[in-house]
Amino acid sequence: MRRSTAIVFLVIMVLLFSVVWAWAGDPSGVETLQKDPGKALDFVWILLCGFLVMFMQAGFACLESGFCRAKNVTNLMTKNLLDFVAGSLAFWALGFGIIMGTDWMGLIGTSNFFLAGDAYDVNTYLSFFWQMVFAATAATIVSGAVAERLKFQAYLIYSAVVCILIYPVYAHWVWGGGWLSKLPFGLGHLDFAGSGVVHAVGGFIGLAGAIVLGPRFGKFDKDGKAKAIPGHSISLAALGTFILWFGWYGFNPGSTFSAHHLRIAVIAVNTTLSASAGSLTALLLIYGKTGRFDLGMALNGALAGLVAVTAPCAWIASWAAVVIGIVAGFIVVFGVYLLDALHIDDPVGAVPVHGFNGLWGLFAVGIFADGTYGNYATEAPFVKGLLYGGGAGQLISQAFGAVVLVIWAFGCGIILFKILDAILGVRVHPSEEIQGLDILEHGTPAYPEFYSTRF
Amino acid sequence: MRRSTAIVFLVIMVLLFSVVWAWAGDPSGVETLQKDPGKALDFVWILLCGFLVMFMQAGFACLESGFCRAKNVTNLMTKNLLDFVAGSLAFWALGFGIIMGTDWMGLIGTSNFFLAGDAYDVNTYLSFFWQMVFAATAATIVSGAVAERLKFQAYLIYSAVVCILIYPVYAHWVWGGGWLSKLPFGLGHLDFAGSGVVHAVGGFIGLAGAIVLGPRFGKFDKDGKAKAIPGHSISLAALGTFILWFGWYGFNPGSTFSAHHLRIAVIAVNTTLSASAGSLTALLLIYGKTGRFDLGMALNGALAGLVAVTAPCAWIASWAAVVIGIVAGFIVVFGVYLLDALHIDDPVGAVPVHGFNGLWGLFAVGIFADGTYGNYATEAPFVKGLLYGGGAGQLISQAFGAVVLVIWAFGCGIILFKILDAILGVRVHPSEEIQGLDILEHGTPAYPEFYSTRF
Amino acid sequence: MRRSTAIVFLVIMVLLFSVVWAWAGDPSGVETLQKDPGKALDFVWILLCGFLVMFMQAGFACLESGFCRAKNVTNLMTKNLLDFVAGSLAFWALGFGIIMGTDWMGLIGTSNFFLAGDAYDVNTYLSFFWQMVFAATAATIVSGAVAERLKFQAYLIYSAVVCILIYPVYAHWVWGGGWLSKLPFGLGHLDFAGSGVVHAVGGFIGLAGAIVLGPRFGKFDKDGKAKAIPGHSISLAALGTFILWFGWYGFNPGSTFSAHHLRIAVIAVNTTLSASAGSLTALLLIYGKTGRFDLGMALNGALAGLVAVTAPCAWIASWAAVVIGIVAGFIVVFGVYLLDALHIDDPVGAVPVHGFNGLWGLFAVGIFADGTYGNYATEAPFVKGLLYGGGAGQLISQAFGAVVLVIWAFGCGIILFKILDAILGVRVHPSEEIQGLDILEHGTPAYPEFYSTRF
Amino acid sequence: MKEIRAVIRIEKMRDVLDALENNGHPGVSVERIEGHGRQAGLVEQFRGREFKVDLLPKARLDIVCKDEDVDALVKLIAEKAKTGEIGDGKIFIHPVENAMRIRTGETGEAAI
Amino acid sequence: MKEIRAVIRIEKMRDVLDALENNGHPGVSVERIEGHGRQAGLVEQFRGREFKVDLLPKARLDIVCKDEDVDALVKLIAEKAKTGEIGDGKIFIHPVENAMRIRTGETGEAAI
Amino acid sequence: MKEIRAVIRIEKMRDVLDALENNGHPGVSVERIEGHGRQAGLVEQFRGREFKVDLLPKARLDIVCKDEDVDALVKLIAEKAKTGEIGDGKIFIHPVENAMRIRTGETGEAAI
Ligand SMILES: Nc1ncnc2c1ncn2[C@@H]1O[C@H](COP(=O)(O)OP(=O)(O)O)[C@@H](O)[C@H]1O
Ligand SMILES: Nc1ncnc2c1ncn2[C@@H]1O[C@H](COP(=O)(O)OP(=O)(O)O)[C@@H](O)[C@H]1O
Ligand SMILES: Nc1ncnc2c1ncn2[C@@H]1O[C@H](COP(=O)(O)OP(=O)(O)O)[C@@H](O)[C@H]1O
Repeated sequence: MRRSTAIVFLVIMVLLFSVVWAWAGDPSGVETLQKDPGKALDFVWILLCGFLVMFMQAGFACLESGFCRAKNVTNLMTKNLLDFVAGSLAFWALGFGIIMGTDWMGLIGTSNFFLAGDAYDVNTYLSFFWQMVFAATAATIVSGAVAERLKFQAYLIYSAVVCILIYPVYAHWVWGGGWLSKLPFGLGHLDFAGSGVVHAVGGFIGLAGAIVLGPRFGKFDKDGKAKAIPGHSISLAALGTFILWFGWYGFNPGSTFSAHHLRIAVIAVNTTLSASAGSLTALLLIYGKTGRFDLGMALNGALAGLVAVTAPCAWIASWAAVVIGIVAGFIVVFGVYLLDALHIDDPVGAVPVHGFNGLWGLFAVGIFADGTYGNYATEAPFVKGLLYGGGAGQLISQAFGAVVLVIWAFGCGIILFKILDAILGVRVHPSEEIQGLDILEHGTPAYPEFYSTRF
Repeated sequence: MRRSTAIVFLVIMVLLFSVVWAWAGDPSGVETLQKDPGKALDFVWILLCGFLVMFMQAGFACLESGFCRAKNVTNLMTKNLLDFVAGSLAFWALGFGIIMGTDWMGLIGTSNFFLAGDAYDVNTYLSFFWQMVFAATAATIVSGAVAERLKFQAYLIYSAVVCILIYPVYAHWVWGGGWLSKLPFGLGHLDFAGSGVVHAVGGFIGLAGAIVLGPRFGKFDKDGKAKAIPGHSISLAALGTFILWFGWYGFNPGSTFSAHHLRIAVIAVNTTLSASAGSLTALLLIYGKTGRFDLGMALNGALAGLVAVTAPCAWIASWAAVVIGIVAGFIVVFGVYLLDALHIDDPVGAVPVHGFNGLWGLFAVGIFADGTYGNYATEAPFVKGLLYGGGAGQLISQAFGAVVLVIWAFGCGIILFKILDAILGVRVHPSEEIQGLDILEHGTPAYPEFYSTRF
Repeated sequence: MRRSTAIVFLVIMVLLFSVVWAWAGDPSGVETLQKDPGKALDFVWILLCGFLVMFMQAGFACLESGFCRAKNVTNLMTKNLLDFVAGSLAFWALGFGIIMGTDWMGLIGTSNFFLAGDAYDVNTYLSFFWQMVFAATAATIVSGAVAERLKFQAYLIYSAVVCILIYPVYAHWVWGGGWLSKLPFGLGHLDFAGSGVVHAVGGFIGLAGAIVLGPRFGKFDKDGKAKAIPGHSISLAALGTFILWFGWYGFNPGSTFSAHHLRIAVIAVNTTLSASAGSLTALLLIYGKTGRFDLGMALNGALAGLVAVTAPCAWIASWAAVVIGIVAGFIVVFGVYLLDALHIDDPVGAVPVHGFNGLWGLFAVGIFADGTYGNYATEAPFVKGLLYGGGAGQLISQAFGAVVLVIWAFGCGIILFKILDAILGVRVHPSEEIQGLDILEHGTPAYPEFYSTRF
Repeated sequence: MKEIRAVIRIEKMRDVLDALENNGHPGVSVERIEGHGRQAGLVEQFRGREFKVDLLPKARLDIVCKDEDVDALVKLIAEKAKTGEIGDGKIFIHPVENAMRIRTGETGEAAI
Repeated sequence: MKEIRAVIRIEKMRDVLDALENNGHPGVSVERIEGHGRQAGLVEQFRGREFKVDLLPKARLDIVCKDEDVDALVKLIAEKAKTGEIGDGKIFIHPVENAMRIRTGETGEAAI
Repeated sequence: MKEIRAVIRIEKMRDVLDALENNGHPGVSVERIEGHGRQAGLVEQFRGREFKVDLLPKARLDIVCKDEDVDALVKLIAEKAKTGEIGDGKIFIHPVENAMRIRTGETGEAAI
C-alpha cells in the first residue's frame, strides 16, 4: 500500500511535465522593465514581503507545537512543513490557475496551470509566488485546530485540496475578479490582505475539522467540563508568535502589490497597533478573571488583532486600528470560551483567532474605512465605511461576503473531512493518541533525551 | 483591584479616541510621491529595516529567557511581549509626539499625539513606525537586567513610562532637534543609530532597576562571593543572539532613513565586523582565564560589538569597526566582573552590553569618524573625529552627551523604580522568587512536561 | 598556552591595522549614485538579501544542534557562532581580496585586503558584504559533518582557513573571473548562486573532515552495522530548516546582484518548488521503506532541493525546478544510506545535502537551462542546456567544474584536517566524547536544569 | 509498615491516583522511570534509519501504608492498572521500619 | 544497615545536602519525584482556563547508613528540611541487607 | 525475594543491561538520578564565572530477583560497571516481601 503511494506520486509528477515548452510571455523581464521602470522596485518590494509571509510558516510551526504536548511535536512540525511542501506543488499545478487564470463566469480561473506556456512570464511568476505563500498560510492555519489527533495521510490530502480547490475558488471570487468583488454595494466585497480570504477560510475549515474529529481524549471530563491541556513549550509558542507578527509585516503592507503606494507606512503602523491592542485587551480580560497574567491568551490576542486588521489595514487610520484590536481581544477571549462551551476542541485557538476575527476584520472595513485609499489604488474610487459617511453600502458587501465565506469554507470543510473519514478515517486510534502521534506515525520522538511527565 | 485595572485600561482607551477626524496631511501619499519619486524606495527601505528592528524583540525574548532559569521563562516571555505591546500603544499616544513633535525650547516635542489630525500623513506614519520600534528596543533591554525578581505590574507601568517619557525626552534632545544636537562642539552630539539614545538609555535604566531590586536569592553567598546562575537553554540564548544580529542590519543601515545614501553598504560591513571582533575578543579573554570556550560570553561579546558600533557605524571605516569591537569585547567582560564586584545582579549582562558599550560607542564617534559621511547626509558638513584631524570638538560633544545620558537615564530609572517600589513594591515575595515567577504571576509553567532539576 | 593564544590573537589584530589611510574610492557613494541612480535600488536589494543569507547562520545552528545530542549543543552553537565570527574577520583580512581582488593568472585575486586603500568604496564594501555571508555559509556547512567529536581549537583554525583560502580560491576561479569561468565550452563553468562554489565545497570539506575524524562512538556496532543516533530536539531542527529556507530567498534571488533583473521572481519560484519537490520525494521514499513519515529526512530533502536548484535557479523554468527537486530527494536519501554503507559518519547529513546535491545542481544547469537568462545579465549570450538545444557544451563545462571542485575541496579538506590532526589532534578524547563536548570544552551544559536520558 | 511499589503504564497513572485518593490513601510518591521486562521495545526511526528502544517509559508509585492495608491497596492498584496486555507492569512489597512526618515530627504509623 | 528515604521540598535540598556533607555523610542519591499528600495542589492556567495540579515536585534523598547513624541523620535531615508548613515531606526507614562498592568490591558497612 | 539497586555510571548502562538480558534477567527498572559520594564534582562555567556542581548524573537499576540469583547478578553487574575510577557507584541489596504481575495477577517468585 505504501509503495503504491510512492508510485502514485511519481506518476503524478511525470504527468506534470506534459507541459508545453513554447511561451509568449516575458520570461526575462526585459520588456516589462522597459514598459515600466518602476517595476523593479515593485518586484523587490513584493518579493521581500513574500519572503516574510513564507517565514510565517515557521511561526505557525513553533506556535502550534509549543501549544501542544511534547508527544505530538514531530507530528505538528511535519504537518507544518508538509502543508507548505504539498501545498506549493498543488498550487503550482492547479490552484494558481484557478485563482488568477482567465475568469470563467466569475466562478473560477481557467489558465496558467503548471505555470506553463504563456505563464512563463516574470509578472505571472511574481503573482504566483505571492498567491502561493498566501494559499500555504490558509492551509497551515487548519493544522492547529485539528492538532494531536488527525491522521497524517488525511492531512496531506487535505492540504492539497485546500490549495487546489477550497482556497483558490474563494480567493478567485474576491481577488481574481470573481463575482464577490463585483457586488453592487460599496466597491464590492473588499478584503485588503485576507482577513477573510486567508484567515477566516482557514479558520472555518479548521472548525469543520475540529467538529468532525471530535475533542481530544481528556479535553472534556465525564460531566463535560472543559479541561486545560497545557502546551509543552511556552518559549516555542512565544517565539512563534513573534515570528508571525514579523511575517505579518510582509502579509499586510505587501498586499498593496506596489511599492509606489506610500500608504504602506500607514498599513505597517495599523498592523502594529491592532496587534498590540488585541494582546493587551486579552491579557487584561483574563487578568480580570483569574488575577494572573496569561501569556497564552496574550499571544492569541496579538494574533487576533493581526488577523482582524488584515482586511481593513490599508483603509483606516491608527485610532481605528486600536479599536479594531481591542474588539479582537474580546472576540478571541470569548471565542475560546465559546468553543469550550460547545465542546469543540481547538488546541491552539485557531478558530477564534483566524475564523472569528477574520470575519470581524471584514466588517471592520465597512465601518472604519475613511476614504483615503482606493481599490488597491491611490486614486478614486476610495473606500468609505459607515463612520466616514460611506453609508451602509460597503458594510452590506462585507456582510454578504462574510456569509458566503462561512458557507463555502465551513461547508467544503465538513464535506472534505467527512469524505476523508469515510475513506481512510481521519482520527488516529485512541491508544495512538494517548501515546502520542510522534512515535507511531513518524517514529521520531521530538525530545528523545528528555523525560516527559504530566501523566 | 484587578477588575479595576481592566476598567482603567478601557477608560484610557476610550479617552484615546477623543481625536480630531479632520486632517491636513497626506494620508494617501500621492503628493509626497509626486514631490519626490525617490520616496517610494526610501519607504520600502525604511519599512523593511523597521520590520527587522521589530524582529529584534524576538531576539531579546529568546536571549533573556535562555539566560534565565526555566521557572521564569513564561514571565520573561510575557515581559518581552508586553513591553512591545504596551510600549507601542504608549508611544502612539504620547511618546512619539514628545520626540518628533514641534520642539518646545529644545526640551520636548509637543504635537502628533495619537497620530491624530495633521499627523495622518504617510511621512509621519513612517517616522512613527521607525521611532516606535526603537523605543520598544530601549524598553525591552531593561527586562534582562531586572529579570527573575521584578513584579509584573511594576514592569507594565515601567515600560509605558519609558516609552512615554524617559526614552522620548532624551531622544528628542539628540534626534528631535533638541539641545544636545545643537551643542557648539563638532557637529553637536551625534549618535547615528542609537548606541546612546537606545542602548545606553536602556542599559542605565536597567542598572537602576537592578540596584533598586537587589540581587536574586542565591546570586551572592554569605561571604558575598558572586555565584553563577546558569541559564536554562543555551540553544534559545544563541538563537536569540543570531536573531538580534540579524535585526541589527535593520537597526544600523536603516538609520540613514534614506535608501539613497549608498553608505548603507559600509554600515552593514562595519556592523558585522565589530560584532565579530567583540565576540572573538570576549571568547578569547575568558579562554585565557578559564581555558574553556565560553559561549555565553561570546554571545554577550557579539552584542557588545553591535551596541558599540551602532553610534559610529556610518562615519567610520572597517578597520575602526574592528578596533571598536575589540574594545567592546574587553568592556563587556570586565563589565560583567565589575557588576559582580559591586554586588549588582544583572542576570543577562544587559548593563555591560548595552549600558557600558553604548557609552563607548558615543566616544568612538569622536575618535574614529573619518569625514566620509555627514549628519545623516552625504553632503558636508562631514563628521570628523580625533584620528582624522577633526580635533577634540566632536569628542567633547560626545562626552558631554554621554554624561547627560547617564544622569538622565540612571536618574529617572532610580526615581521610577523607587516610586513603583513605594506604591506597589517592585520585588516579588522571596518564596515566589524561589518557586519561580511563572506559576504565581502567570499560572503557566513554561515546560510543564519536563522535570527541572538543579535545586 | 591559552594566554599565548589570546596574545597571538591580539598581535594579529594589531598587525591588521597597519593599513593605508588614504583612499581613492567612493566611500560616500555620491559619485556612484550620480553615475547610475538605479544603484540605490540595487544596494537595497543586495543588502536585504545579504541580511537574509546571514540569517541562515541561525538556521544552520538550530538544524545542526537539533539533529545532535543535548550534550553537544553548546559546542555546536559555539561553532556556528564562531565560524561566522572568525570567518568574517579572516575574510575581511584576506579572503575577500583573494576572490575579488585583481586577478593574477586566473588563479587568485591580489588586492583589497583589509578593505584598505582604494577598497574603501561603497561598491567594494557591498561586494564584500555579499561575498562574506557566502563564505561564512560554506564554512558553517562543515560543522554539521564533523559534529560531536571535533576539537574546538581545530574548528577555529579550520574556519579561518576555509574563509581565507579554500573557499576564496575556488570562488575566484568561478566568480572572480578565474579560469573555470573562462572554460571554452558553453559560457564557461556556471554556478548561479553557488550549488558548487558554496555548498559542494562546504560539503566535500565536510566529507574530508568526517573521514579524517572517523565515526562517533556508537555509530557503528561491532559488526559494522550503522545505528541511528537521534537528535535531541526535532522542533529546533525543524525551525532551523524553516529559517534556512527563508534565508535561501536572499541567497538565490539576491545573486542576480541587481534588482533590475525581474528574473528574480522566477528565481524565487524555482527555489520554492525545488525545495518542496525534494522534501516530498524524500518523505515518500522513506515512507515507502518504513511506512512512517520521517520528518528528519523530509527536512534534509527540502534542503537538498534548495541546494540543487541554487546553481540553475536563474536559468530554468518552474517544471525543471520540480524535476531537479525530485532528483535531489532521491540523491539525499540514497546519499545518506551510501555514507552509512561506507562507514562514514555525517551526523546531520551535510554531505548528501550540500555535497552530492551541490554537484547535481551544477549538472542541472547544463541540462535544463532554457536560454531565457544570460551570464548574470538579461542580454545575450543566454545560457542553454541539453534539453533546449544548447548542445553538450554547457554540460561539459559543468562536469569539468564539478570534477575540479571535488578535487580541490576534498583534497584541501583532507590535507587541512590531517595537518591539524598532526599538530593538535582533531578528535576529542573518547571519555570526553561520551560525556559530551559541552562540559569539558565549554563548561556550559546546554540544558542544565533538565534530565537527559538515553544512555 | 510496608511500601508498595507499583510500576504501571503512564496512561494508567491518573486512574490509579484517583482511585487511591477516593479510598483515603492520598499519600504517594510518583517517579518517572524506564522499564524493561517481557514487553517488546519500540521501533523508532531517525533520518531514515530504524532502531529499537528496549527501555519503555513507565510510572512508579511508592506508597507507604499500614500492614493491614497492603492487600486492599494492591488489589485496587492492580485492578485500575490492568489492561491484560504485555507491559501492564508489576507491584512489589517492601518492608518499612519506620516513618516520620517532617512537619510535626510524628513517627510510626501516625506519620503515614 | 538501613536506607533513609527522605522526601523533602526542592528548595530545602541544598541545605540538607550541605548539612550531610558537613556531618561526614557524603554518600547520597537524589531523585526528582512528584508527590501527593496532605498538601493542596497548585492551580495553574493555560490560555485562560485554570486547572488543578495535585502532584507537586519534591526531591527524594536515599541514604544508606549504619544502623547506629540512623537516628542522628533523621534528626539532622528533619531539622534542615522543616518549615512547619504542610508539604514538608516525610522520612522513611528501610532495611538494607548488604552493600558493595563497585570500584573496590568491598562489601558490607565498609562499602557505605 | 530481593531487590538489587545498583547505582552506576550512565555510560555503563548499556553494557550492564545487555549483560542482564543475555543472562536471562530481562526485568529491570531504570532511574535517572543524581548522586554524591567520594567522587569530586564537576566545575562548570556560565558567562565567565566558574562554579562547582557536586551532584553528578548516575543511573540506578532496580532488579527484583530470587534470593539465589542475587550473588550471580551482583557479580555480573559489578563486573560490567567497573572502571576502577572513583565514581563507579554502589550496589545495595534490599529485602522484598512479595511481587505481583499486574497483567496476570500471579504473585510471588512467579511474578518476577
Ligand atoms: N524483575 C523486575 N525488577 C524490577 N522491575 C521489573 C521487573 N520485571 C518487570 N519490571 C518492571 O515492570 C515493567 C513491566 O514489565 P513487563 O514484563 O513488560 O510487564 P508484563 O509482565 O505485564 O508483561 C517493566 O517495564 C519494568 O519496569
Ligand atoms: N504514604 C506515603 N507514601 C509515600 N510517599 C508519601 C506518603 N505520604 C506523603 N508522601 C510524600 O511526602 C510528601 C509530603 O507529604 P505531605 O502530606 O504534603 O507533607 P506534610 O505531611 O508535611 O503535609 C508528598 O508530596 C509525598 O511525596
Ligand atoms: N551511602 C550512600 N547512600 C546512597 N547512595 C550512595 C551512597 N554512597 C554512594 N552512593 C551513590 O553511589 C554513587 C557513587 O559513589 P562514589 O563514592 O562516587 O563512588 P565510588 O565509591 O566508586 O568512589 C554516588 O554518586 C551516589 O549516587
